[in-house]
Amino acid sequence: MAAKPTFSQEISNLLYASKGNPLKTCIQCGTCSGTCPVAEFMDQTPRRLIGMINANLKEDVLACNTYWFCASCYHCTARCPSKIDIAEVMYAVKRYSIWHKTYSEDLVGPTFSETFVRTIVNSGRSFEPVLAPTYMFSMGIKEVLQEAYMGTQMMLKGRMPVLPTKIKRLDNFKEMIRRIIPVGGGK
Amino acid sequence: MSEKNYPEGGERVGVYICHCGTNIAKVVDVEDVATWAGEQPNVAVSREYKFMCSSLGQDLIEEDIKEKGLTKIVVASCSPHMHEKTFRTACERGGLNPFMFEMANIREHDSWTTDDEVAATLKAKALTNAAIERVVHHQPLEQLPVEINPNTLVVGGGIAGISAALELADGGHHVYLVEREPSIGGHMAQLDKTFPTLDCSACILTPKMVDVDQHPNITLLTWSAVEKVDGYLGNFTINVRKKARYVNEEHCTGCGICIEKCPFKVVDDIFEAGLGERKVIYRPFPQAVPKYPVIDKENCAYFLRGKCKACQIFCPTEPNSIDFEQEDEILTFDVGNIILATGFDLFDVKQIPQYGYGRLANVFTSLEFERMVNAAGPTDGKIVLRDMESSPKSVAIVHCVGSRDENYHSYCSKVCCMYSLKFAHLVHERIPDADVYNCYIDMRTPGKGYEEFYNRLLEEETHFIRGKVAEVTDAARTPEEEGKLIVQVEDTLIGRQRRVPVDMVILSPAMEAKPDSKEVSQLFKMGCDFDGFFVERHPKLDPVATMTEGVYIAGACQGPKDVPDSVAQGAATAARVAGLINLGTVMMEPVRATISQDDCSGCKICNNMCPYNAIIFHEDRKVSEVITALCQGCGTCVAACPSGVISGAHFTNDQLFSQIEGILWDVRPEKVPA
Amino acid sequence: MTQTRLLIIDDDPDYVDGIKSILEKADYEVDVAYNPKDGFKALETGKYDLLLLDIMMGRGAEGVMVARKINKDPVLRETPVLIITGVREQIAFLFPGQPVHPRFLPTDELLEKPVDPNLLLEKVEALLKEAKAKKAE
Amino acid sequence: MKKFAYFPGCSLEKIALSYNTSSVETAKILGVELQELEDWNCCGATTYFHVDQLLAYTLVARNLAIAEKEGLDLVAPCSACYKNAYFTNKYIKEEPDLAEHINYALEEDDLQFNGNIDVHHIMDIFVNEVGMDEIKEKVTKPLEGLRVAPYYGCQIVRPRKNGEEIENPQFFEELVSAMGADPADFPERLRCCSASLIMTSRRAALDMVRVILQNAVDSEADVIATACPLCQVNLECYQPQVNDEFGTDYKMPVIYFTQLLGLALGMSKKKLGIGKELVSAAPIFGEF
Repeated sequence: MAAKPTFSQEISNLLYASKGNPLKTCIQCGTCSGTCPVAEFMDQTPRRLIGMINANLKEDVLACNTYWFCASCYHCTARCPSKIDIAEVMYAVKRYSIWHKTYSEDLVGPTFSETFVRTIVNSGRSFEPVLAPTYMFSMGIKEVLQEAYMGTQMMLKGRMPVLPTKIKRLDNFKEMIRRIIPVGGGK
Repeated sequence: MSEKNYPEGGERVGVYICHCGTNIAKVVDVEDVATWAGEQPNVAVSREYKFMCSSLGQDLIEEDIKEKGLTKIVVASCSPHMHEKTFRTACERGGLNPFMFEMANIREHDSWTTDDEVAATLKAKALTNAAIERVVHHQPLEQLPVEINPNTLVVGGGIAGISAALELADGGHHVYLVEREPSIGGHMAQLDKTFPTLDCSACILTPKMVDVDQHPNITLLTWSAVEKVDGYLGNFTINVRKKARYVNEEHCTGCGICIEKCPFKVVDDIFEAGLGERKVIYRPFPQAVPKYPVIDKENCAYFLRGKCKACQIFCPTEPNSIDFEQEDEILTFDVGNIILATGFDLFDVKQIPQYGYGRLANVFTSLEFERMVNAAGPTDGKIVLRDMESSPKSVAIVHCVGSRDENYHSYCSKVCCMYSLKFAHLVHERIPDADVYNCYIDMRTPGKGYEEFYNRLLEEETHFIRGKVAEVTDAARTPEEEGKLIVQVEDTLIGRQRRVPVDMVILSPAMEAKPDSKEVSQLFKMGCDFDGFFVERHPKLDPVATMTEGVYIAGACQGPKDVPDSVAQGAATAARVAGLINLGTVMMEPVRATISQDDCSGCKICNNMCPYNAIIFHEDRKVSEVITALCQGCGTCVAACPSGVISGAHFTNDQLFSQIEGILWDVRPEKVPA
Repeated sequence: MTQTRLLIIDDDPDYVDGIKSILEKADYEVDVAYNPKDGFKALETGKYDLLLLDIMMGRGAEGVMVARKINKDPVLRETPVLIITGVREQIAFLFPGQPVHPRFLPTDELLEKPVDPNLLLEKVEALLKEAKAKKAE
Repeated sequence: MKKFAYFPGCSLEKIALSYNTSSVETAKILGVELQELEDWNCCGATTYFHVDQLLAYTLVARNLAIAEKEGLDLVAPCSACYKNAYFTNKYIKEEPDLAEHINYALEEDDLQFNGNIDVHHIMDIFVNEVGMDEIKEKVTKPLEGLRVAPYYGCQIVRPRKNGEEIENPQFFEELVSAMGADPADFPERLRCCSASLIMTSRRAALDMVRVILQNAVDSEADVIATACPLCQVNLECYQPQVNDEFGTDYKMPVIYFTQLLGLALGMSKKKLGIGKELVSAAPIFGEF
């Protein structure tokens, strides 16, 4: 019978094709954090996040913004000398945080993700204007005005959609999704 | 233990199951195996014991043979590699021929490979049973004495090969030292200072090179390569290609006028690491041994266009030493032992483009820097940027380039930390106001005086940044970064990404195996590992021997190592070889093929297949015969003989088929245990 | 009589601790696998009378994948499966207010987290009884 | 004429409309037909993978299945779509359980995916299917004197797909050269543009945009060429915000590589959607 998993193993369980716990092969060399284009904006560098995961500092890991700042550029993954798929680890922590609802309210990332996902589920395609409110609330008035100005400019150039597009077989599409996530009314 | 009476005159096998402490016993139920073995046909005694290899364990065998009249012995324990000799000797002391013994490996082949106790015990029974069934068919054999040729071949004239050659030669033994390059000296000859004592590399190396040159017991063959190796321990025949130098060594005085007068220069990619030039007729460096220059045929105007001959025209010797007609020579000689000291290459840093080598002018490799700081190098020891003029005000040294990295080499290259520290010191020494950064993952300084050297660098105020460098770029983001190389790295001790603007970056690449190490290992019929390094016989207890008898390895061809370690290994191989030479003869396994002279059809198929040329054909009788002294018992002829009339001693059909039957006992219905 | 053996496949160790102690108090023998891969491997040994299965694991709703795989295996499908899931809670925003729909799950019974201990024991007992009756047929 | 199933992706419907038209039109001239995938759906971008990867794979698999039904390899012009499609295809081929699970869902739309197709980025089609020689041959108006900063971004090269060179790729430069233009030495060409952060972590994202714009200016580029709609929008449309935030004055045109290629092939600006830029490219394209 399996021993109760550590937090590090919990995260490793969320990874694709993880054999054993790839996080444990981290040698804390800092290549990921040296490479990361967003590192200076993160509470903790990616290397430290992995160190914290391996030290099972669950609360500290979930409290930091590092993984929501990951831009999925995969540069750390490409360079990691231990071949850890660090970007994938960031996805895993994001999922963990969404599933356990542990992210802090002032983060835009999770809400944005949820809205985005809902848009797709409802229409089959993404639609920019629906997304705007999810991040607008976090902005100052200046940013909102800038964003609105940009939207107008785009619209004038014919680059902003007015109506959401939907895929044709939307019903089948929704049923398809329910076979993967069995939530909802069903036929 | 189990014991039973057994008919007079039949085989009486003794079986001994070893616990090997817990190595075997923690997974294999040794009592069960011993009891079970005791019930097998022909088995007279079956015991289990904690350590069969101990004196007491061996005594068990010896006493049982004497008291219980055992005729054959089986020990189920570790690899025959470890202890076959031990137990054969015990048999001999008990009064049996040592070949009346068979060993079953229930450790490496069983208990170490699984945690499944049931499966492991079953397999232990199968392996033991195979040995029991085989040993019944064993015949007494006598070992064959083989004479050791007292001459030795050393391949590679770096510091490891030089050390080996000198040790043997000083001991009165003849050595052929073969070196691919025009001079011996290897990588050590390229260095200026050696860590941690900072003594001048040339000052300690050249006396050794001179010794080699002048030693009456050393035949030095530079600009040469081994092409063919035949034979076996004690009796190797070597073919060496001595490439044409186009300089007659008998006449040349090494005056160097030809070099001076040669009008053509090329970039020296080898000795000067591409940083300096050399003439087309050249000596790699002033202290080169031998002193004779060599003509670089590919770049020589005479060879290319049939014109020039300046070297010949100005050569003052009589007769003239320049010989454009010279051809490669093939030399053949016999040796008893071979020492390989073929050295290493440096990892090609261009494989990591984010470090900018080749794109960013002022990114240097460690070897380029070594040449630069060398007083005899292209800049006369001045540390300068690629423009060969301006001196850097700040230098970053990048550790672990291509090492400790699963994408390139997973091993630690061992010497880079120390030489990177040495570089930092040399920069401090020559440009006192320069800032020097060492970017490292872990500082590894295990060696006598090495940690003290690190401490010294700390006192010299080198900036140490613990972090593997992510990239080196020239894309400036701030005015301070303009015109600089920016080293982007996480300072992991602070937990912050840093961008360090510097004038010069030195990459410390991993030591790696020579690109042709695989071919070389095949030439000498020994093994090389996944990384291309030669494999030692035992990583701890036999680090300089190989699995091939009579072939030894020394220096960085076995794995990354520094000068003292290479010297020690060179000396160690010499000691091993000298021991054999002093012995004069060694006993060889009597595993030999014999051809039944009555049944041979004379088809000659075996003659051509024998890799040791050990089979001759008697034209008069039209039959083939194995020359026992040459046969190595490889079994090729046994398998190839279409009439099935060649048999290999100790590997007879009876023995092998019984062993197979034995291992498959549990699938033979009549033998399934209850 | 030997104890009834249950297997829990759930990636949340703290939650597992909770239901495991409830089930053990009711005298069941409980094994746990904390990821679908180990869980399926344990199940294949065939020594479990009932499986309690979580949904959101690994890369997503891998519990559904496990349930479908069990259903495809002629032997394993005899094991009753009780889904215990927080899927609605975990990614409720997909279909707000809508229930987890068992039509898409080839399993026997479904409970949503958080689970009432008595309800849990009730369901487990019922499923075991049903399986036993089916076996007797 | 070689034919591919063309998956434009959501961005190319409006925001990156000019990438859409210029891709299809330039491909046609080079003998490649891009047949738009029937009733395609969003691939989930990066965002979907935050929530549920199995569902994300399923969304992608629907597109793959539609392409497979047509018997065509899938081509995506968006680097994020390409990465998602590439890896979903790979994982479905590697993992029978996953394939079975996803195919069960696809049944709802009468689809099935058997892993019989390959996935390409549109640049891969130009570089490897058409080839530089062919392109050079068909260039009628070489973009002489135009200094182009080839911006790769992330997901067209990372994560590594087939063991190709990802720290020093050269195919974009070669393509720019084939158009007769001059590729700028542009060290930040592989650095992330922060597209996935622009909505959620504004300051970090703008700073990342700034770094790339500054490097393009330093490399004396006239224009940045991109191969991804997200990169284009991020690098172009947020220039005013960057200028405001950092007190800079960037006016760097950011153009799809297909638009540049189209110009070199002699196509009209209108047909290539040139003119829809927020940062005008008129000054540099006046002469072409």
